[in-house]
Amino acid sequence: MSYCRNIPWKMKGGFHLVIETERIGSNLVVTIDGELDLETSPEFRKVIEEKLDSYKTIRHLILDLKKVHFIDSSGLGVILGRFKRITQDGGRMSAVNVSDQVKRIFELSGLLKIMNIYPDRKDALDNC
Amino acid sequence: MSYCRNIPWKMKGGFHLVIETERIGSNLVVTIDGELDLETSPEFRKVIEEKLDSYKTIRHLILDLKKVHFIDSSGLGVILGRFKRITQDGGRMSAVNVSDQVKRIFELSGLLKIMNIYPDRKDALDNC
Amino acid sequence: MFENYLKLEFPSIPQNVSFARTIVATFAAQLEFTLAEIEEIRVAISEAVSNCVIHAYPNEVGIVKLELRAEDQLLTIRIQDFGIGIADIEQAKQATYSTQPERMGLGLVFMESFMDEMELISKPAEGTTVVMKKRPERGFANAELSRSS
Amino acid sequence: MFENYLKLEFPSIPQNVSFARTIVATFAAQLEFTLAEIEEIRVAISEAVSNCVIHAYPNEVGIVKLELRAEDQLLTIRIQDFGIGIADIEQAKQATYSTQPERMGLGLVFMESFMDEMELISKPAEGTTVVMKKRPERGFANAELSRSS
Ligand SMILES: Nc1ncnc2c1ncn2[C@@H]1O[C@H](COP(=O)(O)OP(=O)(O)O)[C@@H](O)[C@H]1O
Ligand SMILES: Nc1ncnc2c1ncn2[C@@H]1O[C@H](COP(=O)(O)OP(=O)(O)O)[C@@H](O)[C@H]1O
Repeated sequence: MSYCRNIPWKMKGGFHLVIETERIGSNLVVTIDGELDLETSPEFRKVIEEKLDSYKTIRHLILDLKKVHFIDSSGLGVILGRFKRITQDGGRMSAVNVSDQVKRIFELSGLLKIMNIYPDRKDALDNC
Repeated sequence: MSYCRNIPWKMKGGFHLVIETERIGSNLVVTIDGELDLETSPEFRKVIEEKLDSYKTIRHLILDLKKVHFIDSSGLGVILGRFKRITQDGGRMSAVNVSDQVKRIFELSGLLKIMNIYPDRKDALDNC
Repeated sequence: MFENYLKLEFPSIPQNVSFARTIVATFAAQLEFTLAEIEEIRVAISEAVSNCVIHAYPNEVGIVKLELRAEDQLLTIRIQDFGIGIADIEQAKQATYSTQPERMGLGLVFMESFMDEMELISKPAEGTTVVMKKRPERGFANAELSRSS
Repeated sequence: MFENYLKLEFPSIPQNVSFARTIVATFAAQLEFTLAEIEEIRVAISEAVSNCVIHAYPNEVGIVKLELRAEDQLLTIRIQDFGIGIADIEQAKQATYSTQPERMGLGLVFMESFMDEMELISKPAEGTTVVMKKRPERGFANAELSRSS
């Protein structure tokens, strides 16, 4: 099992987003801490895209949303974009620790129907 | 040792202040939770004045400021006013759990020189 | 009757989206909204201000005006820009419709879902105004229950 | 260069004092202020807005305008009312001077102590404007240190 970890990454400007990525075998676990909106989403996309570009063996993207205090359609757009990429390559995407508020946003957008939701990280990894 | 306790009291409007009073012998301990400013100070004054009016035996006023997240000159004015009343009647006033920020405000106003500051409630009561 | 208002003006830059959310949430907290309702308001504001940044002023930084009003049981939010405007409002409101390929076309849908009322007024080359209203669901009655012993 | 601004307008009612504090603190957090510095700014704003409520409009509710500007390392705050104004500014600035017997006359003293600069402009029957400035003490250099691996 290979392992790699990012040092927290900090947005310039008003509000902060910290993204940590962790590679566990063919899984990429992305932990997001902060608010996913128009300001922070471009960096969220960039971090995931870079990881997917550099580790070609990744088949399963797991988003840990425990510390996502806010998400709107800009954040959702980035999640849906990553969902498309990973599933086109034959992989899968899951989300864990999804709050009621985030779940509602996923539901309204239809994402809840196509993405796997697990209570926690262990459940998601067990289902790989 | 007689004992009396107020149910937390809630401001209408935007921001909240919770004041609890506790009578311990001839001491009145007032615990303040919230921000002491132009909006909340009148009620802060009212609660203390009512207690001092109804319990004539009170000689020592102890303000527990542990949960005072903010104070400005309006809040300070009410504290100074109560200080004047209790000392005129021959009593004393102390403050406990004073944060650095509040201490600085007390210092700039000169209140730090005339009022007793103790680390905690027990210390203040021991010095009665 | 309880009444308050707040008028704001700021430039259409991305960092002001979270800013507007925070201000509106603080203002809305004056009314008896639940935390879940405040979250809904935050999403609606975020979408409306994001639209000013992305769509109203795609190539420049423009002015966004935000007006908040609390009248008794009602929160009214008015967001105005002086940008490119919308030619076909019915089309814009459709789910998944977006003039930007990367976007999902869900902003206006979220605004309608999360607020009690939403009105969109726009004129090409003049700008867009969104008016949204929301009442605390459990009403304002609780505000009169001042707990004291 | 980092630059942002926020213009606000609200009625001179007591509950807007805490409100103004929260908004200014959120705005100031864009610069590299320490928590202690943010606390100082909160006190200064609280005093300035309280003065509008108590002194500028003693018998009515009037309009308060608040303008915040962040330019590189500098936060500028401008608070304006259209109230009764101040006849003798030097006298008003003196510690313990107050036209209200219940008050301590420390508001302007706190504003001067907690901000780097304070300017008071006033004309009787026209209103008062306070301009305050503050820089983060440790400077803006840290903001460029984007930590990434
Ligand atoms: N303030 C605005 N100014 C100009 N056009 C707008 C504005 N708000 C929305 N629109 C138009 O309406 C469309 C749909 O908006 P919306 O539902 O928020 O989705 P999205 O932001 O994902 O495009 C946008 O793509 C844009 O063409
Ligand atoms: N915005 C204002 N409009 C009119 N008068 C003001 C204003 N601000 C301050 N003053 C005058 O200056 C005096 C001193 O103000 P300050 O130092 O804040 O103390 P305080 O609020 O305790 O009186 C006030 O008593 C008032 O007469």
